[in-house]
Amino acid sequence: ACGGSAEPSSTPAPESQAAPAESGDAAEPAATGAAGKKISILTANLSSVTTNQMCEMMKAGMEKEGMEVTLVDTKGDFGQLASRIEDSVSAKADAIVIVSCDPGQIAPQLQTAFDAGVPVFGCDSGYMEGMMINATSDNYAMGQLITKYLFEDLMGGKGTVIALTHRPHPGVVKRCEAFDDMIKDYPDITLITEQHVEVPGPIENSRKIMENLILSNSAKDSVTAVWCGWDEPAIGATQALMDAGRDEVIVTGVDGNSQAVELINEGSNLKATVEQNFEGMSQIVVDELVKLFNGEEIEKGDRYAPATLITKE
Amino acid sequence: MLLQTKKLCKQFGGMYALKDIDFEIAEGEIHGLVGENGAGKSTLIKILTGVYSLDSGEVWWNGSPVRIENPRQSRDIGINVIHQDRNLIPAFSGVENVYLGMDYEKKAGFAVDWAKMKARVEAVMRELKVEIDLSLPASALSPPQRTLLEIVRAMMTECRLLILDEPTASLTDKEAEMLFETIGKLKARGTAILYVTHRMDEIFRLTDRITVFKNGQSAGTVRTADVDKDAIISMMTDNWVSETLTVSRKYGEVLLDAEHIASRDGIVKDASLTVRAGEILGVFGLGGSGRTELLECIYGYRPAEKGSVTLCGRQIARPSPGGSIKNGMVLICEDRRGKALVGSLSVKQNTVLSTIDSYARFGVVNERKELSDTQEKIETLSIKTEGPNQTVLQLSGGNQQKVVFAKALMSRPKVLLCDEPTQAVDVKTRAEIHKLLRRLADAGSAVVFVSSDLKEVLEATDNVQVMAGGRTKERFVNDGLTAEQVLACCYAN
Amino acid sequence: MKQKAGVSELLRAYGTIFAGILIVIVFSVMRPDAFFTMGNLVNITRQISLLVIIALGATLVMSVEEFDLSVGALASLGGVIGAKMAVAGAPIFLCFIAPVVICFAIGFVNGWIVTKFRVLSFITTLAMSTILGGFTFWFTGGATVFQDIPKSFTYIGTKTVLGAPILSIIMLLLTVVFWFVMRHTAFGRKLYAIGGNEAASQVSGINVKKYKNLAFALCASLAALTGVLMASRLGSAHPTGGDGLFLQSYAAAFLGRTVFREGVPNIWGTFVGAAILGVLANGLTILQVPTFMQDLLTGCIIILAVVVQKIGRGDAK
Amino acid sequence: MKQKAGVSELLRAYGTIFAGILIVIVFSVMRPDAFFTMGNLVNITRQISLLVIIALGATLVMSVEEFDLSVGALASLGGVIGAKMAVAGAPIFLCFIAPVVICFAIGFVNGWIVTKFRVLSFITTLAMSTILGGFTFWFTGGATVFQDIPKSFTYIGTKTVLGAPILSIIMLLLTVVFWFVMRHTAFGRKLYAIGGNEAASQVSGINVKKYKNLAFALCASLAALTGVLMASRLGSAHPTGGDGLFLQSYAAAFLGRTVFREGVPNIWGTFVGAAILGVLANGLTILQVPTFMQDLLTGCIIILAVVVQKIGRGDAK
Ligand SMILES: Nc1ncnc2c1ncn2[C@@H]1O[C@H](COP(=O)(O)OP(=O)(O)OP(=O)(O)O)[C@@H](O)[C@H]1O
Ligand SMILES: Nc1ncnc2c1ncn2[C@@H]1O[C@H](COP(=O)(O)OP(=O)(O)OP(=O)(O)O)[C@@H](O)[C@H]1O
Ligand SMILES: [Mg+2]
Ligand SMILES: [Mg+2]
Repeated sequence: ACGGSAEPSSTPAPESQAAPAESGDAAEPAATGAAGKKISILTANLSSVTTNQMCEMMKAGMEKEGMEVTLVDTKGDFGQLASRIEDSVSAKADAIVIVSCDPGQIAPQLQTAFDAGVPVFGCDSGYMEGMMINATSDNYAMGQLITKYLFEDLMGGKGTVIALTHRPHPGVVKRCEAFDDMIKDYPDITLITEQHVEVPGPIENSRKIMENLILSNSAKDSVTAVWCGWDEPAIGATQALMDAGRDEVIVTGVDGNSQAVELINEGSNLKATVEQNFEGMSQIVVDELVKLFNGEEIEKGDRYAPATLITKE
Repeated sequence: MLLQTKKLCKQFGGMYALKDIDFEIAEGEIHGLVGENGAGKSTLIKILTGVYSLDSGEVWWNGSPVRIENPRQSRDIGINVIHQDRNLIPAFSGVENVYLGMDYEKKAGFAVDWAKMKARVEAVMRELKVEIDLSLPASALSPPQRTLLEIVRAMMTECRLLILDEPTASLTDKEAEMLFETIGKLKARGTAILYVTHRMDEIFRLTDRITVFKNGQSAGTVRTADVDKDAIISMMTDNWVSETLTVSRKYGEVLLDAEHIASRDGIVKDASLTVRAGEILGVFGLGGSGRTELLECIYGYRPAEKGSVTLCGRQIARPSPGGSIKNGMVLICEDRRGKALVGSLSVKQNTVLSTIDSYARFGVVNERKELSDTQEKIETLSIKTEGPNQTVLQLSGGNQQKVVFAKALMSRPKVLLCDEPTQAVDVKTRAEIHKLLRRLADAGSAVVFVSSDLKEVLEATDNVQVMAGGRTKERFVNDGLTAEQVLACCYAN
Repeated sequence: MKQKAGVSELLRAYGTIFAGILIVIVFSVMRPDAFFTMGNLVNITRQISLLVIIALGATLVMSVEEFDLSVGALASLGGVIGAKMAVAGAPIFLCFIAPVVICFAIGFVNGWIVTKFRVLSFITTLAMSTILGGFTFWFTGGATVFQDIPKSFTYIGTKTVLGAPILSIIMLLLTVVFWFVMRHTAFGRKLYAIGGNEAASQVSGINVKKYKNLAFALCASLAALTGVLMASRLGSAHPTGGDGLFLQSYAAAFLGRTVFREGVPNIWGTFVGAAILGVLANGLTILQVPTFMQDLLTGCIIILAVVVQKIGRGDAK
Repeated sequence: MKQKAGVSELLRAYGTIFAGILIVIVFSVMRPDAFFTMGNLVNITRQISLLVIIALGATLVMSVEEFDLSVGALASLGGVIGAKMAVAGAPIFLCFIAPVVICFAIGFVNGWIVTKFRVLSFITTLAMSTILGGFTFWFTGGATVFQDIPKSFTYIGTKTVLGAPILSIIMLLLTVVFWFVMRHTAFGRKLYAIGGNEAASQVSGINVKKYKNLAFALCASLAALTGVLMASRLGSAHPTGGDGLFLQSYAAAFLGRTVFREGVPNIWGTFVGAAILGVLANGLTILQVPTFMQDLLTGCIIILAVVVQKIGRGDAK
């Protein structure tokens, strides 16, 4: 049972400690409602660094408030996720938090939770009628943010771009849609190809894809930029480009994954990513839970933790 | 004594396969071991060669007790064996199969020295006068060739006791002669030989002493010179005597007429057969003459290139196993374990395998009828089994063969194609099978009877069709027909 | 070999089942309020229903000694077809029938390649799985189908009849039907015979190719059905939503092989196998065991359940 | 059965290889500048190197007619152990050796359960895979290991020697070594004998258990090596990073079985199988074929390659 508390190495240590500290005031009346409540955090995507980061932050935050937390991962299987939600309902959890998952994909099971009166929170998920809140980044807005920065600031409004995507992911697909919409407005930017990156193993897979695409676009400057739906493919693509010495190609990601941030700061091909405010999202969820258990009114709906663009320095 | 067993016991699932066996074999002795199917002969051999562990009792080797825990130990103390079930690796070449489980010849300490291995195997083959293409995988060899390969394997290393469990079951006379010659040589060198067979003349020709097993117990050991065939048979079988069958020789219409059959793989080149109701037609040929393949072509299991098959007056356009069974023709396969039985299924399920549709109404099987019909066959063929639900692979070889017959009889066939139907069965069962076939013939069926044992062919059939090189040759009326006449035709070119 | 009745013999014959019961007892003692309740029983039957249905198909193909590695992809495809049809406004029963029929044909192609060209079923169905994955991806554009799915499409997957989830009822029905088919019909007997010895079955007049093709086709149909039921349960269909069922279905079917003495693939065994997997996942979550611990425990319990039984049977050497 | 030499015979015997060559020709004609270059050849060898190494292990286990479904989990574990050790400052060679040794032991446990208790290898290794997944998750806390990985740890995975990537060299070396072992040593022949007929091997005095255990252990070692090499190549180790290799490795090994006439698992066949998969992925990406089309084409080409060869051999019926 020692594993749950293991410090995930990718979590930026100072931040994760700062977060609960900040919330110290809000949680001052911890002794009242939240203590002893059973919370189930459910996700299908714990192998993603950021999801894992959020789960750990929330868990730490909640435990600080005296709540009992179970973290369940179903490894990409939504049928299982649905089952685990039912389990949590029948185990009479006091609240359910779904992380990085589209509630539309498990609507009927969430409905059983609503019917049983178990409050459902979302974190980096979506919002649906019946849930309390969903703390998230606006994925479409993030897509716009990074795409605009890439197209205008980095590319100067012209050139060629390769897209590495994974549309089955609900967040990534929103960013892709932003990309799809925006590229129409830039007649001088052409899409060379969009390639789907396999999960698990996105870094290895995107690296191979990029190595191969470099060969079919071997002339210098034949590729201006690589737009990636999240950070892992951006890392793989960057590694491939660095190996091939194609310093002129620009790569962007989305997520603010610390390995990516490191690469940006090193001055590699990876130039920008959008840091989702995972910490902010986690905090929102913890705060709202505390409010709930203290009997305060909760305003339902999406809560956005603003994302920030990360570039070198 | 070279080898002795003392109060050896072995149980399978609560039933004794061997009980209190005291058995001994001396150096330079050829010791015959006989007994009905399921008497425990192979079980004894498997214990002596470390395949099975013994439950209680002792094995003495060279005057001191030994524990034989695995096959390797058995060979290390000087026992070589040819098991009843051939133990070859289908994908391996002859050379490798011969070296299976032995230390490979090596160069530089680790790389296998193929050339040296091949040379050694060839040397042994020359000595034994065996000819097999060593480059072929075992799966491409015919059953007799596989047996020969095992004989070569057993001769690769010097040994003090050679155990042969029904070595001649699929051999023709010529190959058997070669084996006997080798046995003679070994005996002269002082090697002891334990010889298991159901062929009485071999026992009397080769052995010095005979031990008889009955129901897992030893019924006694006798000096061969002191007894005769009938005495041994009655020891084995509680004084059962064989009856001579009367032959009517009244034939009805032609039931099976196969003309100018050629198989797609070219083994059968041009073969024709005609059998009438009431007739048992023997088909004889040397090993590799294509008898098995001819039957398989007629039956529809092996793809045919040319030829026509007429069954009960109806021309069959494209024979297939399913169609043949429907039209009243069955095939008893030579390769029992490979092609005739589903080893993992029960006696019952094997028995009804080819007629399962007739037990089904709207697809649902009538299990009461299935059970009672199987029970009836178990009784009429006196199959030694715990019951219809026993897994067929647990039966002894001969009883498995009876199950194959039971299955064939279920479809009430008009034409029976029997390929080595009495291989591995004991004298009594063999006589019973002959009787059964005769009864079927008398009731209006036609029987094609293939056997590598020419004497049996002459004994059991009405007419004999000779085959050689994939072609049918002369057809003899078996009335005072001699082996010499048939063999002359086989060798004539 | 007389059957010695008695506790020890029963234990040997049904060790895996007892292991399953033991697991249930342990969970019940630890969380009687949450685990051993009617509500949770119903819950578990619903949760294992999809796994059982797809594993039944895997069992059919396993019984002729072949493998279908495309069941996951077929389930994904089936779900997507059903959901897309529902969105397009097709009659609901067609949304459930059409994927099943389409995948029956695909399964037949699997079988045809395997039997006609004697290609290993592993490679055939793995390649088919890739093809289907590509097709499903194209068909959906990689996106989850969930917008505009009519409520009526989700009835079967979510509603109950007299307290029993419709999914659980379908699962039980299919299990009983396929148990009967495999155990008591000529069709089932032939499949087992082919699995036991293909050559002997052929010599005995069984049309081996036909029955193998049928096994593949039925397996694919069941996979597709699983996919649509999953879509109905989730109110959405994900282009790779069924993929995760592939390994689980074989885990259930293989666990099922150990349930009865014969060691052949069998329908009740598969059911028990799936149930054990389902109960473990359910109980461990209810006990709020951390995920990694759940994995460790699940793996160990499966191995133990099988090993203990083997020791009981004296199979260990 | 005389061997008829000649073009048609060659085609039959090596159809899969010719299919591979045909694929190469098609790609070369379509993109001579990008595909048929020295640079891309080197690129392909590096890309297939990990797949080949893990598939060699799968081939060993397949040659004794067993399966190891835990190779993916073993690769993930191996990578994580290696990377964590590197982060902790262990000598680099130890970071590569230790996971291999540890997984050798795990593989031995796999083999032991299978041989000692006669548990099906499917269920054993599937359960083991679950256990290892849980363990790896606990060990990493679910996070990717990448911070503070020393540069020296990534040398093997990224550097070249005389223009040849070290990974490619390792792959070729291992392929040649294992080909030699399987073809020309008593150890390899015994593995094949066991795979060909276990009962006969046992009766002939081969220590079946010992050799099966060794096959499992070697397979696990190769999987672990694949995992560390992947970590070295990516400069990071993901707790499920190797999982994706599992199905691919069996695809390569099964494709490899069809390469030579005998139809048994074999080292060069596996190499050719992995190479075909690698070339397809490489060429189709270079042609910038959309992903779903890649899947469709890959699946169809694999089936065609195998079927054409079978027809050539007259195996179709
Ligand atoms: N592995 C086994 N499991 C269960 N029973 C077995 C097994 N092997 C043999 N038996 C049983 O042991 C008895 C003796 O069999 P064994 O094979 O030794 O007979 P046999 O004398 O060699 O007969 P045959 O002449 O037919 O070869 C038979 O009743 C058989 O059913
Ligand atoms: N499974 C097989 N695959 C390829 N060739 C085979 C196979 N079985 C037999 N043969 C070949 O077919 C030819 C005839 O086989 P076989 O010796 O069985 O003929 P037969 O006349 O039936 O003799 P037997 O008396 O042994 O039954 C031989 O040349 C043999 O090598
Ligand atoms: Mg015997
Ligand atoms: Mg023959």
